[in-house]
Amino acid sequence: MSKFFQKNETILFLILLLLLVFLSFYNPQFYSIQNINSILRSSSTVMIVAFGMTILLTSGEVDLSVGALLSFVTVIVMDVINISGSLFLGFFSVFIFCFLIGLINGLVRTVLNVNSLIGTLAMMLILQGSVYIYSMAAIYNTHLIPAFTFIGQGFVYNVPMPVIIMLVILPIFVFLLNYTRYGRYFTAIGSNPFSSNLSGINNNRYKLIGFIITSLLVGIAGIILASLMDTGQQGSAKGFELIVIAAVLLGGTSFKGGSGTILGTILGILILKVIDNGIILMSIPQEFQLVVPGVILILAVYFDTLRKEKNG
Amino acid sequence: MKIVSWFLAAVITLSLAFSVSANPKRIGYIVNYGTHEWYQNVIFGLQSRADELGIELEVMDANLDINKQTQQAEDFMTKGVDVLMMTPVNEEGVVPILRKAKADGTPVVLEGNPAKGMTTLFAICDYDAGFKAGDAVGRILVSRGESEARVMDVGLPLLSATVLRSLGFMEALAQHVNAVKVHELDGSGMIDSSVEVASAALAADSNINVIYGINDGSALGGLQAWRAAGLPEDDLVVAGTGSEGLAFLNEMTKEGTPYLVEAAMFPEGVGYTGMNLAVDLFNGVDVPEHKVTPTLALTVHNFAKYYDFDKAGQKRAINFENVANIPTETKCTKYASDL
Amino acid sequence: MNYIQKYLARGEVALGIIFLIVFVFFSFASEYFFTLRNIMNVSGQLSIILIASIGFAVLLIAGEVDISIGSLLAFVAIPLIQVMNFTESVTLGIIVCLLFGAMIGLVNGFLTVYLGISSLIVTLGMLFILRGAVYLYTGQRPISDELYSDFFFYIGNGKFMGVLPYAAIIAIIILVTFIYIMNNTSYGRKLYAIGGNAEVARLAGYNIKLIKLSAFVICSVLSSISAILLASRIGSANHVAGDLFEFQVVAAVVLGGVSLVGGIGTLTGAALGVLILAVISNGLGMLNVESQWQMVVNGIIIILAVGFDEIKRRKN
Amino acid sequence: MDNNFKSLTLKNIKKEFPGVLALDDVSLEAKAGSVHALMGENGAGKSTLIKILAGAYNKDQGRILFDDKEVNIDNPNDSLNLGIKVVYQEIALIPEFTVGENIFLEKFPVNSLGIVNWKKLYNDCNNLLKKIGFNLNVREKVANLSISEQQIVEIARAIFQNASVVVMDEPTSSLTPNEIEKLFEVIENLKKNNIAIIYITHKIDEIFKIANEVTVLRDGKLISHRDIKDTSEEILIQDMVGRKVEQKFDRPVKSFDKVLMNINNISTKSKLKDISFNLYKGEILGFFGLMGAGRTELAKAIYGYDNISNGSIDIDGQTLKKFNTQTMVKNGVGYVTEDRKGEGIIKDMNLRENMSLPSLEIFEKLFTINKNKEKKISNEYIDKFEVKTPSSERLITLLSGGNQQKILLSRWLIRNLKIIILDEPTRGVDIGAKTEILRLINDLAKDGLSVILMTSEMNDLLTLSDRIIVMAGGKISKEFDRNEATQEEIFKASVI
Repeated sequence: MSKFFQKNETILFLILLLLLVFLSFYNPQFYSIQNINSILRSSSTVMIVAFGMTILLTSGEVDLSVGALLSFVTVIVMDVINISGSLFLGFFSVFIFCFLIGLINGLVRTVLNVNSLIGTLAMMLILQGSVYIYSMAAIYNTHLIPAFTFIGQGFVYNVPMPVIIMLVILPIFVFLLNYTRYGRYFTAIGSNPFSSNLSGINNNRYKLIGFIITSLLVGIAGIILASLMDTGQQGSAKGFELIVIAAVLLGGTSFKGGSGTILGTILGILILKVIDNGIILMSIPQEFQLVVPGVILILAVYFDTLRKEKNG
Repeated sequence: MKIVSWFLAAVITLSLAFSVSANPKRIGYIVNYGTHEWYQNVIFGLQSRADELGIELEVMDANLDINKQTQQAEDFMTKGVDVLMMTPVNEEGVVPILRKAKADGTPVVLEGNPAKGMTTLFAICDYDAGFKAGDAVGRILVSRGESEARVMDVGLPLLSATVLRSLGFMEALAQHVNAVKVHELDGSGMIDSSVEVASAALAADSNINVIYGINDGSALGGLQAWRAAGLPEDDLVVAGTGSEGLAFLNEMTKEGTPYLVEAAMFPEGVGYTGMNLAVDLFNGVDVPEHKVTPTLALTVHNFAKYYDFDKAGQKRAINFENVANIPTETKCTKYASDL
Repeated sequence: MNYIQKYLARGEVALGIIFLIVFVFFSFASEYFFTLRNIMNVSGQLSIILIASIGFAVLLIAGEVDISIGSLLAFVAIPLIQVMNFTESVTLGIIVCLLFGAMIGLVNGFLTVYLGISSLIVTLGMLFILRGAVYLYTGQRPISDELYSDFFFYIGNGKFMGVLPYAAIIAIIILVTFIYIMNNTSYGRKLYAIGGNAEVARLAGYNIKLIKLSAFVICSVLSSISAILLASRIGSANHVAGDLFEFQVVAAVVLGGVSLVGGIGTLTGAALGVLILAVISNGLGMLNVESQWQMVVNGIIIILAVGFDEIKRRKN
Repeated sequence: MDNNFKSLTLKNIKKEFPGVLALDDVSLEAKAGSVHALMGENGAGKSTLIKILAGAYNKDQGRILFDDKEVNIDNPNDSLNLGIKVVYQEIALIPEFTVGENIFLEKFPVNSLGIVNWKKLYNDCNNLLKKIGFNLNVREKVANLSISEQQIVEIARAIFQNASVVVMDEPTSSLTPNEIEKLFEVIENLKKNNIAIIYITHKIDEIFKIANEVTVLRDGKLISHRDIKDTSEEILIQDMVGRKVEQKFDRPVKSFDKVLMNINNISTKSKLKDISFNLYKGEILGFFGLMGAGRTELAKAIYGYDNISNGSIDIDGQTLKKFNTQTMVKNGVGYVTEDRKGEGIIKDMNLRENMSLPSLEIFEKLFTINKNKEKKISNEYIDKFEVKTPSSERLITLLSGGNQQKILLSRWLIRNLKIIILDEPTRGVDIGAKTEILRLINDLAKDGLSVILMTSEMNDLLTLSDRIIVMAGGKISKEFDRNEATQEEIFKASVI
């Protein structure tokens, strides 16, 4: 039992539970299907990218360019589908683009040996600038393909499509991190890169894969966002990278690599999103959406540090 | 005949040459957020008029960075532009620039909102634009036989300009039906955050029949949240603001869309008017403190008079003449100071 | 020959050469660039980021990081302007502003040093908290400087003898002071030692916690000075001030060869990093290059410069 | 610091780490003007003792007397204030600082404003170095110095000011014979200046040259304290190992015929020069070398962790010129590091995960790790090596060093291995686990595994190795067969 309470996930779960109980007392609307769907839908894009970010942070790296890439993806997918009229081509070009960006991020880290905090920060600048070089104007949906609209806006049995997409991806990553050797490798690389190399693991290869996976996930999230906005919008998803990273850290993944779970990440995101939602439902000034996560982040990491110290 | 045409050409050339000599040669414009569609169209209007007058227009983009805007103003003064035009990132932040420009002897024209120490300003009337949209929506509701407007206002409560729009909209609406503001939201003026906050609000209460957005992104974000919540669109009326770019034209021309009204602000017209104002200021002509630019409620029936919309090519062309002929207030009904 | 090679291998010299190339390029490319007025303007413009970068570099050298400085820029301007507006005293406003800055530095430092939370996390949290607090307090409306004093206006906008901006003078004084402190005082050397190898420093009897705490305070106080200059230049406490400022500072300082792992790098290098990015930004502006191209150019320069530096370091 | 300083006494010191009693009731007296040698195998408790003296660790029990007055040493400052100066075995310098700065690291010469007087600093440094007879550029960055020069900087730092007690931990491990002579002169000088010296070394001959008395520790216990006149090399060795060098294992002399690996003229940029040797199937090949001889570097070069600049390796008839750790693991080579904490364990993982890391493909079916099989096998090894743990799911950081080491060994044994490279496999391991590990190595070789055994424990080296290669200065200096190797000969070869 005491072991159960020592787990980071348990504490996060209790925080989430407290929030849910508190909010439902405050506003009975909180438990409406609509509201739950709204929370889950807005969580799903963050979660999809956070799965990749969990892997990256676990292996001791970070990607700050995800927000800039996300808004770039909305532009590309809308534009290519508008021009070609083909969903396949639209998605294909998004994934090619994301693959390339992930590859570059990874190569800058592994070949040029640039700290990923700096390398992806630079990539963020490059993407933020070049999206306007690609197109100054927002790209509107002129193809009007219903299937595309369905991705972000549709429902299957009352469950929003983005949530379903997230739920399809989720088990892949739970599986990847917990049941395959690759999950172990990411942990080993982040926890002790020397040891993992001495165990015959090619650290750089898996770091590269981590960057590429994260970028590809941004591709999926970007397609959802484009469908949801019905627009390819430059400058959208402002601050997205910080929310993703904060949520993953809140979920117990260490910034120094080594420990991270998908469950923790999911709980981290849900906590942040429920707070966001609660702030709107309770008509509290929306500025608190900045303050509260900041305090929670510091507290959560502090408790985590304490617990780790206790465990030696 | 030949002589006549030669004579005409000479007159035109001469008059052009004369007018050029009286005009400023170089004008610098610092836009607050140049990647936004509205400002791209403002710049288009400025450029169109500058080309007609043979003025060289240079544009810098502060990209919402108030510090950068200050630097760019200094850079323009260093370059020695004849007139400095700017849309402040915020009005309080440009007071020192105005002071510096005065010391430097550079005339300044502002766009948007008044700032302490300014000479002249060109801008739409936010309250009146919102009012015109509210009036149009009110008429639609009455024609549908409805007596109540339940409004989701996807706003930007922290900018006085956008608050004025919402206020005008609600007050006009109240003249036709019983107007209730069910949700007052902060969508940051961005479509993605508008979708997010509107989704949460609709989850709390979706008994709504009017969505108002303080710009096109907010209105579309509200509408997208409505659609993503799977709600029926038959009784809904959506009104946006700004005629920023192609967004409202695309949506408005869709079959069966609830997006019926746009409080058009004609950014190209704003730019066109602004350039004239800058020339007047340079030439020492007496300029008004606030030059009001035209606004109008656009619907699917009347937009073609002002915009030639090429949906396939995703282009729009403004009819400057028709826009200029819209009857325009000499003074706004309400200003930020009235809030 | 050996001496020359050694000299050239120093990071600052390479940066200086890059700076010269950039400078000469723009001098030829734009007629407005190489004018006294423009150069003086740029020197005033870059002082805001330079002063904060000095503090940031000092903290990085001590082995810690503070990414909350952008939010701090907006936050500490509020007491500055409010106190000025209420008491009609610029001096009092500045003192209170610096005290607020020092307080934030103490909090960041305390959480990091005494509670053992990683400084990246602490200051990431602080970034949210301070920005949120600014939004809450100001209601996202800038607070105008209503005192409208000439003195305050001149701090950020005035020029000595009409030529050299006071802001640049302040920045140069701070830069020279801190270069001196870092190189020639035992305090400065201790910062390097702690960042270079904390265990060795501990065994040499240093009070690591206190020294690190002081570095946090230095970083916050210098950022507060930047905040004062900025507030003077924009005549207000502005809720949007300093947005993404931390990224600009990180980019400049790292470009200047200050290592993220601590103990390595010089303030001269950091200043050159600031200088290069500022000159590129100004030069491209003088050439009417769109700002989105500037971002792309900056990103590429950072990757190349840091990558080049790393490769060089690995070779040694 | 105090000319009347007479002695520093440690009384009944006890220090426990999780799972290991590092010091058990140890007493020691360092007298002014005298050299007290401290001896013992690796892991005997010498390092712990000096870390307590330096204030890096806090003792659990016992008293420290300075001139018969009890003192507290809670942190490094307390220790420095008493004038206790330590020359650490691992280089403890700031690489980006100059020689002068490092020597003055504790206390820069400053004025009242805290401004450093560089002229005085470098002048004093020069004088000091000149006085003690070493020639170094005081303005050179320490990062640019050789290891032996860095050691000199360490020594100079310890003695330059206010010392009452100087502790030297293996100060000669990377010095040249010439430099060692100078160091001994320095020590003589310190003695004259009424300074007490605690001198830790493995080199027995040094002790008879400079020490006045000698204390031997073994497994954290005080074994003997003798006047130098009352002892001999034989006695000291006996004290240290607890018995005369004897055969602990059943490992008869035999000859091997099947060459498994050829190392051909390997060099690296940093250290190794032209190293060649063969490894036979089923053989234990021992490597001996003092610190800085290049043993660990050789292990890492063979294993593909560090790049080689020259040469090649043949394994099973396959010639490798460019290779990395992946190549080696695929070819059936395993490596257990000397730096268990830094390069061995994965602290965020449990025993099972640590054990299976390089061999996950064994447990894989359809991309899925069969955790039950993984548990089963790791439990087998936990039982087999008597790892003290409640379960295979325990975090590895919660285990003692010896048990961690057993897990790291198992990491390689669960897969098909041909060659294992062991770098100080018994360092920091308690005595019980140590014997088990050694027995295990012997058994593995009997089963046909080839072992490269790098150890500084002479006893283990002599009893286990079929051949012994001695390294010095990045080169192979001598090779012995099992029956011809003696301690003395090996020592001699290692100090060339």
